[in-house]
Amino acid sequence: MPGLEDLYREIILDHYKNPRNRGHLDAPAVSAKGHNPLCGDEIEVFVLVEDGRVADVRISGQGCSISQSSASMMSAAIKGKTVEEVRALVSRFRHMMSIEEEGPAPDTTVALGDLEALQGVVKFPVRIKCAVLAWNTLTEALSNT
Amino acid sequence: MPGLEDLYREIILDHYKNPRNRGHLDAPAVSAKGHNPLCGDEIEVFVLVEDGRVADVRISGQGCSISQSSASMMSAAIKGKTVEEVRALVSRFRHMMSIEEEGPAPDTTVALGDLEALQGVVKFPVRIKCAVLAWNTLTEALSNT
Amino acid sequence: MAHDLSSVRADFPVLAELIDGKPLVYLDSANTSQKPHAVIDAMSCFLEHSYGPTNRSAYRLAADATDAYEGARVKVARFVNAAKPHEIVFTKNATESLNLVARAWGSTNLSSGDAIVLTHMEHHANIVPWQMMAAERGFEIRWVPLTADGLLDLTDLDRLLDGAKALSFTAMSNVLGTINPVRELCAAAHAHGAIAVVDGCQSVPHMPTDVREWDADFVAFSSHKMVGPSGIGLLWGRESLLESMPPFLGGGSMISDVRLDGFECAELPAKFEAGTQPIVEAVGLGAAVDYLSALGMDNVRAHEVALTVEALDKLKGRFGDDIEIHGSPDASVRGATISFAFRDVHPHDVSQVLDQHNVCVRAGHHCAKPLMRLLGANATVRASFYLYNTSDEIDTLCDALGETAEFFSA
Amino acid sequence: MAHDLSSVRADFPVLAELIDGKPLVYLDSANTSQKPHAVIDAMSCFLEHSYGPTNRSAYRLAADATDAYEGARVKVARFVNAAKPHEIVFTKNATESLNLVARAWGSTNLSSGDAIVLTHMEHHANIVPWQMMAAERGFEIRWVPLTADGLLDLTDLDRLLDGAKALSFTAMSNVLGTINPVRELCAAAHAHGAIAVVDGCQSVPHMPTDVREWDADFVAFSSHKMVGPSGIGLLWGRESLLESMPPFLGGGSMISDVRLDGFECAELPAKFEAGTQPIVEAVGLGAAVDYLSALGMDNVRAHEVALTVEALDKLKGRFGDDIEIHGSPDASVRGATISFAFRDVHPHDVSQVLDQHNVCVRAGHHCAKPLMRLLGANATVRASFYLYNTSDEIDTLCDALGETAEFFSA
Ligand SMILES: Cc1ncc(COP(=O)(O)O)c(C=O)c1O
Ligand SMILES: Cc1ncc(COP(=O)(O)O)c(C=O)c1O
Repeated sequence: MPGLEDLYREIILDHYKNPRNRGHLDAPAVSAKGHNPLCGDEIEVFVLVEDGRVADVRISGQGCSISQSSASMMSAAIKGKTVEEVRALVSRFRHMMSIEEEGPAPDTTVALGDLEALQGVVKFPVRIKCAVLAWNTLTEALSNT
Repeated sequence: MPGLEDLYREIILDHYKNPRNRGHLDAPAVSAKGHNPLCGDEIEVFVLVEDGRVADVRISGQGCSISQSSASMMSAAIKGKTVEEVRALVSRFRHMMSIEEEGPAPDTTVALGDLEALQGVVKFPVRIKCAVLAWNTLTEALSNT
Repeated sequence: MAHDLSSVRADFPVLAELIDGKPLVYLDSANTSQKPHAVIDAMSCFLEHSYGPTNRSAYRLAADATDAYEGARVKVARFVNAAKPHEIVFTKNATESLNLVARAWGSTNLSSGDAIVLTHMEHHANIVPWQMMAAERGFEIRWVPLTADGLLDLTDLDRLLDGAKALSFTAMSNVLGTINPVRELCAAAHAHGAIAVVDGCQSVPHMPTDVREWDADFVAFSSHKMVGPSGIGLLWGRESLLESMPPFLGGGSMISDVRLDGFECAELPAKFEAGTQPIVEAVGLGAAVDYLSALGMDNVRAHEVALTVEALDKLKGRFGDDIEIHGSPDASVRGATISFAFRDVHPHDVSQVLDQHNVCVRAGHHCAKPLMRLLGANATVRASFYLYNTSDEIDTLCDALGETAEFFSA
Repeated sequence: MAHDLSSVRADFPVLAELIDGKPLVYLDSANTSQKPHAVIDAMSCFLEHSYGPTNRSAYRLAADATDAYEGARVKVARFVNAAKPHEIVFTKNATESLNLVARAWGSTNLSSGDAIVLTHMEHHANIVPWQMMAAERGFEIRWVPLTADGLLDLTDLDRLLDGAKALSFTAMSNVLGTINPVRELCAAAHAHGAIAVVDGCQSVPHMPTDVREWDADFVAFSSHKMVGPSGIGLLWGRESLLESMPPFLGGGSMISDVRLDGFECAELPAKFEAGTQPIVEAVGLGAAVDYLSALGMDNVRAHEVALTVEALDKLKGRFGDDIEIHGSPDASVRGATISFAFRDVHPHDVSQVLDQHNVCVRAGHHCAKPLMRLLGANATVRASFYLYNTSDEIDTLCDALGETAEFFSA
């Protein structure tokens, strides 16, 4: 079995303890709620899209280190990106998490940056759902724009 | 395994082929319907009680050799008996069929006569339900008096 | 015969049982089938080494149990060619599957003034749930009649379907063996704006199934009739319908939230799987599906067609007018389930004599009383063959019937 | 400890499993229990030698299978001291049992203007079925609150029961471990003319049960939590109530007659057992009941009380304020199910580190969201002990928690 260090990389624990972009946004920001039925984690993602770009993003809710740090890193990664870039990143991230995706293989030139740290999660299949919770919720929020 | 002859005694086959007291009775006779969910057998027992005695009895319905012959023999056995005697016979018969009965042991002086032929059924537990169908139905009919 | 029968038989331990020194001749598979080693071993191995909760806890034992359970769903989905695994709902038996459809779909789609269509050859499981709903909601039940040969009489189908909301019918009769034209019936239902509910209990174990080719809306079937364990049933449903329906049983796992003032449903398939599931049974069912797939359902069907032709021939050839076989004489429109009346010997007595020869047949109404009334019988004898039955067993059946005739004419 | 633990442990094959060379420490029995050889072997032996249909066919194989199935009913009836075997209904799980009561009893007894009473510590299985019925029929659901110690706060019980038709409550909380005063609650319900429905899922496996001493009306419980197989649940019901109720699922075996225009129900217990039953599972459950009876439920309870005292002591002693244990500290009013918060480490992360040590605990809402809201938590860690757990395993749990603390403070 892989060790705990494979899962809990330092940067993950840092984002867990110091989550970025906590809070919420009012309209015209869009939002969506997500939850993990296995462990009861709940998350809400708020996105303000202006001129096709993510002008602001906020995360609220509770969850384990993996779901919280994934959400925090996600929020840092998408701020300022165009919606199209965000979608490419979501696809790349889900691919890294080995969630089956229909359609073409993701663009591997999309930089994951800090998010690479979450790669270890794949060795702990139960936690994959934690890692992708924020991302699925983001996708749902964006579908509301 | 016991042989077929243990089950199908000659007298049983005789009653099956030449059932006694077939038919039905109108009020003031009482009646009840019984059925065996396992094989779909259906029976209806009509009893005319006059001055505390079974003045007449009729059987209708369809069933296998065991249920039909048991009904036929029963009809022959109870005609003319007092209701009290009939109840004693029912109890004695059920006891022979090793159906658990609450209350005191049956009066073994009650004569079974031809009905003894049905004793072999006990070795074929599935058929016990066939043998007692008419008797349970009779009991129900009598409870309607 | 299309498959290696002696190796198939060796897979089923109970077929090697001797009773009073004679082999068991199991001809009651339409009732419930026997199980191969592969299924029995998968279950005990799982219980000994890997048992754990599914979809609730996160440790490895639980995660692996969940994978085994969900893996069985994927196998079943492939077996019937479902578009998505979550269109497969695990129930306790096909009866629950049909109750689920009647209640959950029915409660939002059927009310007074509506009608549904059933057939005269349905099993009680595809009658009573609808009658219970009809008593509550006051819709009409119409019945497709039968031809003298025991086929559906479709002459008036259009009239029957006119204004109906659902057509629910068996793909194969458990009494007559009749194989119904499922695709045509689904198309007819849809042409009238009705949904098509298929009772696949008798067909799925015996021939290839393609729910998409059928273009059905729901298909119910049971594990225990397809060499799988008891305690688990199946419902395949069209995703959009399953999603639009209210839940059936309420409790753990089928919710995404519960508050004092109400609850929200979980996603498919959890929405319809309340409480702790038949975990070990799903594992056994997965092994059963693997077993059937390895044999090939085309081969299973071919084997059974051959047995049917032979059995019909031998029974008629030997007993002539002494035997009345219900249903069609044409093996291409029937399965290997043969119901008959034998002289004037009551079915229960026939089965008694047959049991003396270890020949296991069912005598009774086969949970199809409306059909029995149509046949004018309280009961029939039913011999039903499956992938493990042989020509020799047909002979044993015939010999035992011969003795029955002798015994009761003596 | 009141029983020979090493021989008990040897009965459970999975407890001998090594993962990464270390033994499994199974502390999730409140979720689902492991199974002894006796149960596993009873099932595979039955499947290999004796499998057949129940209550349908008449040949010996079928008659013997029926005896095995009905024999299990008699065993369960004795185990909970039911007056008659036919007061035991086999279902698929306790969730179905509770849905059966809510729907079949509720549909003739609950309508707009009525009220029922539940408690804040119920499992979703004892909430959602009532909410579904309430949404349909418009009756009120009232809630018994909890004390700070996680006991039922009965101060206002009389007011809550005033005019209520049913009080439905758990005999033991699956989160807090709290053992409720079942007999007193049944008496209170009856004093107000309400029926008493007991969710026995967590109590029946862990202590002696006497439904008549309780004077309950219904008791639901599950085989898989009491060393029996998955795929079968139980409902005990008072005969007169079961008889007065309409059926729940419709189909084969639950009828005495079916006509085109309606059906008649069969007698108890068949009336509530539609379709092919969990046959093999009943056989396994019978073996489970034999196993528990041989151990003695008093001994099981004594063993668990000892483990609870020790676990509470050790956890508190070692972790002090770093651990917040929910529920009562008094082992005489609680079972061996211990839910807790550990520092500010999320339960899912705690369970992850524990899993690294093969310690299996559940992290989550335990299907009791209303209670979780009351506790102010999204999730807790829950370690639940059973008849096969040991002192050593308490130590392993503590050590693994120690490492969790270290890891997350680093
Ligand atoms: C208190 C309680 N009630 C009901 C249930 C539901 O039991 P099952 O999942 O076996 O249906 C459970 C267990 O999950 C429980 O702990
Ligand atoms: C045609 C048909 N439908 C439904 C059923 C019910 O299946 P189960 O008893 O597995 O619920 C059966 C078998 O009993 C059947 O033959």
